[in-house]
Amino acid sequence: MVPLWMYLVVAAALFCLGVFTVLARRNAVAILMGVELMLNAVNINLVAFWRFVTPATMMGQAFVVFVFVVAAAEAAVGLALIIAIYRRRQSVVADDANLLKW
Amino acid sequence: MIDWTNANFLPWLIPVPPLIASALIFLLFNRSWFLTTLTALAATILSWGMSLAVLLRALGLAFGDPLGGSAFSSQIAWMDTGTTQFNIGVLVDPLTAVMLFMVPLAISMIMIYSVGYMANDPRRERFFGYMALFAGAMLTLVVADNLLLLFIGWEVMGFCSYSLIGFWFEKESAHKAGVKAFMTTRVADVIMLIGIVYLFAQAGTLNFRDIFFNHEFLAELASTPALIFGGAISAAGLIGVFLVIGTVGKSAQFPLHVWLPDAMEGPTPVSAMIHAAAMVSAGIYMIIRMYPLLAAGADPHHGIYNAPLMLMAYVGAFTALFAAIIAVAQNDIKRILAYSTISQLGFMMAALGIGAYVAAAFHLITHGIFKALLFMSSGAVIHAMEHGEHHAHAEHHGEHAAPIDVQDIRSMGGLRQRIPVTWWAFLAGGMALAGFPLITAGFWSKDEILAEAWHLGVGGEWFGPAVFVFILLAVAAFLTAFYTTRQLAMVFGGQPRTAAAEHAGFVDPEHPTPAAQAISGFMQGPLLVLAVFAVIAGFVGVHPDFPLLGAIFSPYGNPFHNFVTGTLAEEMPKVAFNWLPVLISFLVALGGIWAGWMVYWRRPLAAGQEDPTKVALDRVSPALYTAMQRKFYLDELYNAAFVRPAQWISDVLVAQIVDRGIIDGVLHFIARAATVIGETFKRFNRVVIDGVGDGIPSGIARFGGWFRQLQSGQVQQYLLMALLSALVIGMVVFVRLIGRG
Amino acid sequence: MELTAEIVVFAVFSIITLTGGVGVALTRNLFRSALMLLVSLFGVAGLFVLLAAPFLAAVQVLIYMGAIAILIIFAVMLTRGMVTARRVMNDQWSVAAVVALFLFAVLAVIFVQVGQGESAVLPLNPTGDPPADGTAALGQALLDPAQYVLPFEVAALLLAGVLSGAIYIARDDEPDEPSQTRG
Amino acid sequence: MLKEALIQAGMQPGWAAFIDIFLGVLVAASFGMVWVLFGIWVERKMAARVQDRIGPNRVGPWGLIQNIADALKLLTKEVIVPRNADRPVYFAAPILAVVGVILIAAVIPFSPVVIGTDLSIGILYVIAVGAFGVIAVLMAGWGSNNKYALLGAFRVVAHLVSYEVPMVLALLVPVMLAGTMSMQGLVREQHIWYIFAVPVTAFLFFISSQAEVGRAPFDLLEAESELVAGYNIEYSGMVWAMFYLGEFMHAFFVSILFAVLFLGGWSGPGAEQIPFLGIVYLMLKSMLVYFVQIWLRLTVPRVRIDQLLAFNWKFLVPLALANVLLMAFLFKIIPTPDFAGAQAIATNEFAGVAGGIYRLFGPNQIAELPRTGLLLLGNIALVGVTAALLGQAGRRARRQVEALVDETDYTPRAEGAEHTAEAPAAAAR
Repeated sequence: MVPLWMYLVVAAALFCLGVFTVLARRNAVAILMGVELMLNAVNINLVAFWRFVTPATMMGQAFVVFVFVVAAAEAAVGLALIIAIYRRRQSVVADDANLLKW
Repeated sequence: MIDWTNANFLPWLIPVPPLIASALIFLLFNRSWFLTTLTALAATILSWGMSLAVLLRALGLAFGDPLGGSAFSSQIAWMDTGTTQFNIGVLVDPLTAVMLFMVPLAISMIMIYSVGYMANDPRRERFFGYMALFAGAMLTLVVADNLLLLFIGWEVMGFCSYSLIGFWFEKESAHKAGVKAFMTTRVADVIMLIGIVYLFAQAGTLNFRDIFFNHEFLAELASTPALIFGGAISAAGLIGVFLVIGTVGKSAQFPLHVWLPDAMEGPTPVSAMIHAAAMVSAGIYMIIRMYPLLAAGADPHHGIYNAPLMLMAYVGAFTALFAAIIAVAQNDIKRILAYSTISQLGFMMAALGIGAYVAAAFHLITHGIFKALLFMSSGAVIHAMEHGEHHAHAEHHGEHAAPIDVQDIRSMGGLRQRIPVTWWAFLAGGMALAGFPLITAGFWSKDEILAEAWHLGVGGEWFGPAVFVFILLAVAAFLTAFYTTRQLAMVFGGQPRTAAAEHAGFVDPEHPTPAAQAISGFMQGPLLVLAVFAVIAGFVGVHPDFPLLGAIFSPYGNPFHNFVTGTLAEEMPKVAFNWLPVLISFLVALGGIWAGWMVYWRRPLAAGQEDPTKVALDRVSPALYTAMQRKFYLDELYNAAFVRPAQWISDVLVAQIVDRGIIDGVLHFIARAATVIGETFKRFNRVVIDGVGDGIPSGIARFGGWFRQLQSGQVQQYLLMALLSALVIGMVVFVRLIGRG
Repeated sequence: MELTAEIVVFAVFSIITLTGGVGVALTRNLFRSALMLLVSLFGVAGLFVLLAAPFLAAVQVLIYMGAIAILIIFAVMLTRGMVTARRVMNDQWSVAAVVALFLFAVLAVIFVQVGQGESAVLPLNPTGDPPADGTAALGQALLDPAQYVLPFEVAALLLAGVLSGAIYIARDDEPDEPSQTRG
Repeated sequence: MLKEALIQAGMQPGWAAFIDIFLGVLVAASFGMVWVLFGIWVERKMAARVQDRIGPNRVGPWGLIQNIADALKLLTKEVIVPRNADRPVYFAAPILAVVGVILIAAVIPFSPVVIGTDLSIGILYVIAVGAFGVIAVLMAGWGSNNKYALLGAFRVVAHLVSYEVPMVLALLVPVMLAGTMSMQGLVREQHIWYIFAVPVTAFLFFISSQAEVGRAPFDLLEAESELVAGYNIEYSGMVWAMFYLGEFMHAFFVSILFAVLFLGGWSGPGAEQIPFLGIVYLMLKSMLVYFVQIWLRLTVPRVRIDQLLAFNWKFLVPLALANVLLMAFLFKIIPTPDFAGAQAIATNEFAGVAGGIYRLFGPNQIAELPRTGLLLLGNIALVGVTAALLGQAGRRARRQVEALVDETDYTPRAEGAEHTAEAPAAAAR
C-alpha cells in the first residue's frame, strides 16, 4: 500500500508549484491556475488523510466537496474580475493592476 | 468737646484760625477781594485775642491760677513710629507767652497794613492767602511743644517766605530772590534737621520738657562723644552746632545772610513780616527754647564755654558789626532796614552765645515791634513816592524824566511835611532801633545785652568771648545809631530831591488835604499802634536797681526776667546793676545819632550830591565804599563759589557725562546687547528648533515615501510577503514545538 | 516497499500531476499552461481513485476538468491578447522560486521524517477500510442533519450568489445588438 | 476468470487485476471501433432511403465496404497542418476526442458478465468522461489557429456544457430509482423498464444526449451551412477521420446508454442465463434508439445557436429540475416495492393465480408495477402542465405578433407602430 507520506510529499510538491505559479506568473489567469493547483494539492491531502486516518467518517470527502464548491466559486469570480479588468484596461498582467496603492 | 476756658486747650486753637483762613482764601475766596480781607483780618484778630487770653492767663491776671513755674501743655498721639509713639502737643510757658504777646500783635498790624498796601494789586487775594498761611505757621512754631512740630512750622514759613518774596514773579529779580532765599534757608534747615534726627536718635523723643528737664540725660548727652567729630565735640555739642547753623540760616547770620537783603523784592508787608515779626525771630526763639541743650556741659556764667555757645557768640557779634558796616553804605530804604535786622539779630545771637538768653528774648520782642514799625513806615514812604512818580510823570508828560527808583533814598528828601504821620512813626521806630536812651524800648533791650556782656566779660575775669562780644556790639550799636539817623535825614530831612519826592504823599496835588493822603487809613493805624508799643515795651525789662526808673517799673526785680526764667529748669543768676555798661550804651547811642545828624541833617544832600560818607571813605580808599555798598562782594563770591559750580555741575557734569554718557550709554549698550542676543537666538532657533522642527516631519515624509513602496499594488508581492511571514512564523513555532516536544 | 502495481500506478499519476503542475508554472503559452492544468487535474483524479474515492475522482474530472478548467480556458481565450505575452514571469520570480523550494523542502522533510516514524499522526498504512459504498455514505453525510447539511446549504447559497455576481461583473456594459430571442 | 488464472501464475494480485481489467476494456473498445464502420453504413443507407435515394452500394455488397474505403482514403490523405498552429495541441485534439468516447465503452454492461469494469460510479464516470470531448473541441479550435475554428469551438463548448446540465439531471432519476450508479446495478434494478416509469426523464435524456453528441437538430458543430466545418476546419486526412469516428461512436454509445438506462440494458427473458443473449438484447435496443436518432437527424431542421441555448436554459433545464423534484417527491412517497414478498409469492407454489401471474411476469416486475404506475401518472401530470404552459406562452407570443402585423397581408400595421424586427415567435419558446 502506498504510504501516506508519499501522497503528502506529492501534494506538497504540487502545492509549492502552485505557490510558485501564483507568485511568479505575470498573467492573472495563470495566477488563478496556480490557485487551482494549490487547492488540488489540498484536496489530495484531505483525501489521503481521510483514506489513511479516518476512512470511517466521511469528513474528509465532505471537506473535499466543499473545497470543490469554493474552488468553483473562486474561479468564477476571479475570471469575471479578470475579464472586467481586461475589458477596462486591456491588460491582464497582474503588475499593471497596481492602482490600489498609496 | 473742647473746654474753651480750659487753658490747656486754648493754645491748640491759636494757630488754627490763620491756617483755616489761608485754606479758605486759596480755595474759595480767591476771587472776591472783600471776602479775602474779611477772613484774613478776622483770623488774625481772633488768634491775637486768643493769644492775649493765654498771655493774661499766663501772667495770672485772668482765668485763675497763674502759670508760675508750670506750663500748659497737652499732647495727642500723632505718629506711631514703630516701637515708639510720637506725640505732638502744645506748650505754653513764660517764653511762649512772651512770644505770644509780640508775634500776634505784629502779624495783625501787618495784616491790617497790607490790606491798605495791597489794595490795588491784581493778585492781592493770593497775597493774603500766603500771609495767613505764614501767620499760622509762625504761631504753630511758637506753641509747639516738640522740635518736630517746630520744624514743620519752620519749613512752612520758609515756603511762605519764598512765595511771598517772589510774589511779583514777573519781575526777574523777584523770583530770583525768592529762589535764593529758599535755597539758603534750605541749606541751613537740612543741617538743622540732621541735628533734630540725631537728637531724636539719642533721646527717643523730641519733647522739650522731656529732654530739657531731665538733667541726667543732658549730662549723659554732653558726655557721649559725638558721632562725627568724635573727639572734639560731645553729642550735645554737635546737636547744638547743627541747630545753631539752622538758626544762622533762618535768622540770616553771617555766612547765610545774603538772602535777607534780596528778600526786599517782595512787597513791604512781607519784608515786615519776615524781618520783624516772624521769620528771623523764630530762629532766636528756637535757640532760647533749646538753650539747656546747647548749654549742656557748659556754664557760660562761670566761663565754661562749649562749641555751640562759642559759635553763637562769635558769629553773632561779627554779624552785628559786619551788617552794620554794610547798612551804612546802602541807598535803598528797605535794604538799610534789612541789614539793620541782620545786625540786630547778630546782637541777639551774641547775647545767647554768652548765656544772656533772657536779654536776648527781651531784645527779640522789642526788636520785633520797632522793626515791624520801621518796615511798614518805609512801605508808606515807598507808596507815597509811587504816587509822586505818577503825578510827576503825568505832569511832565512832555519830557520824559528818567524813571527813578522809588525806593532809592537819594531820590527822596523832605518828606516830613508830605507824609507827617509816617514821619512820626518812622522817627519813633528809628530812635528805638538806634537805642535812644531811656524812652525807647530798643535802648532797654540793647542795654540789657551790653550789661550782660560787660558783666560776663569785662566786668569779671577777662573771659575770651564775652569781651570780644562786648566790644563788637558796642561798635555795632554806634553804627546802627549812625545809619538810622542817616536814613531819617536822607528820607525826611532837607528838600525833596526829585519831582516824585515833590509830589509824594498827595493823592491830588492841587489841594493837599490830609484826607487825600496817599497813605490810606489802614496803613497809618498800625503805624501809630506799633509806635506806641515801640516806646512803652521797654519799660517791662528795666533793671530793678536802675536809679530812678527801676523803682517805678520793676519793684520786685526785673519783671520780664522773673517771668521768662520760669521756662528753664535752673534759675539764671541775676546780674548786679553796674553803671559802666549803661554809661557806654548811653554814649554809643547818642554819639551815633549826633554823628548822623551832623553829616546828613544839618547839610541835607542836594539832588545828585554825592553821599558824604562815601566822600569820606573814598579819601581813605576808593574801593572801600563801593565794597561796602556791594556787600563786600559776598553775593558774587557765593555766586562764584556755589551757584555757578552748581549750575556747572547740573548741566555739564550731570547732563552730559552722567546722564548722556552713562545712562544713555548703559541703555544703548543694553539695547545693542539685547539685539545681539536676539540675533543669536534667532540663528540658534533657525538651526536647532527649525532643524528639529522641520527635521522630524521631513524624516517622516522620507520614511513615508520609502514605506509607500512596500504597498506596491502588486497582488503577487503581497502574497509573497504573506507566505514569507507565514513560513517564518511556522518555523519559529515549529522550532519551539521541537524544543518542547 | 516492493514494487506493487499500486505504487507504479501511484508513480504514474504523481508524475502526471507534477508534470502538469510544472507545465502550468513554466509554459510560456498561456493556453498550453491551461492544458497542463487539465493534465495535472487528471493526475489528481487518478490519485483520488487510488485513494479509494471514485466518486471524488469522477466529480473532480466532471467539475474541475469539465467546468472550471474550461472556464479558465474561456478566460484565456477572452483575454487573447495576453496569451503569447513575451515576459512570462514577473520580476520577483526568483524570490518566489526560492520560497517555494524552501517551503517544499520543509514540508517534505517533515512528512518524510514523521511519516516513516510510524507516528500516529501519519500512519504508514491505512488504519481502516472505506465503507463499501463510499458514494452513498458521502451522500448520506452531506444531507444528514447531524453532519454536513448546513455547510451543504451554505455552499449552495454561496454558489448561487457567486455565480450571479460573476455574471454581473463580467457582463459587457455596452448592450450588443438586440438578441434574437426577444421576449 | 482471467484474473484468477493470472494470480495463480504468481503475479501480484494488483498486477493481475490490472491486466484483467485492461483486457476487458480493450475488448469493449475494439468492439466500439468495429461497430462504427457498420454504424456509418447504416446511417448513410437510412439517410439515402429517407431522401429517397439508394445510398452507398458500390463498394462491397450493399456498400458495406464503403466505409472502409472511406477510411482508407482518409488514411492516405495528406494531413495539412496550418502554419504556426499549436502543433501539439493540434494533434492532441482528435486523439482526445476519440479517447473520450472510447472510455465510455469501459463501463457498458453488454451482458451480466461481459462488462469492461463495473465501476460503482458508472454513470457518473460516463458523464465525467464526456468532459474530454469538450476539451478536445477546445483544443481543436485553438490548435488550428483559425478564427472560425476558435469561434466554432466556443460555440460548441457553450453548447456542450449547457446541455450537460439537463443530461445530468435526467440521469439522476434512474439512479434514484435504481439506487445505484453502477451500470450493472441499473440494469438489474430495472425490472420494469424505466421508460415506462419516467418517460419524461427518458425524453429529456434523449434530447440532451443528442445535443451532447452534436447530432440531429443540434448538429451545429460541423454543419456545412454554418461555420464551414466548425472546429475541425483545419483538419484533414486521418485526423479529421478521427473526429468523424469519435462523433459516430459517441452517438452510438449514447444510444447504448439510453438503452441501458431506460430500456433495461441487456435485461430480457433468459438474459441471465445466456450471456450472449444479453448482448443481443442490448444491441437491439440500442439499434432501436440509434434508428430514432438518425430518423430525428434527417427530418428535423437545424436549430440556431441562440435558439439552441435558449431552448436549453429556458425549457430543458427548468423541466429537468421540476422533473427531478417531482420524481424525488413521488419516490419518497411511494413505498419501495418489496421484491422479497413478490419472490416469495412467485416461488410459493400455493400462490395459485397470483403465483402464476408473478411467475409469468416475473415477481420483481409485478412488485414494481405500482411504483411504476404512480410514477407514470406523475409524469403524465408533468407533461400536461408543461403543455399548458407552452400553449399559454405560444398564445401570448401570437397575440403580440398579431398586434404588430395586419391580419390581412401580414404587413406591419399602418399607424407606424414601432417597427421591431419581430420575427415570428420561436418555435421553441
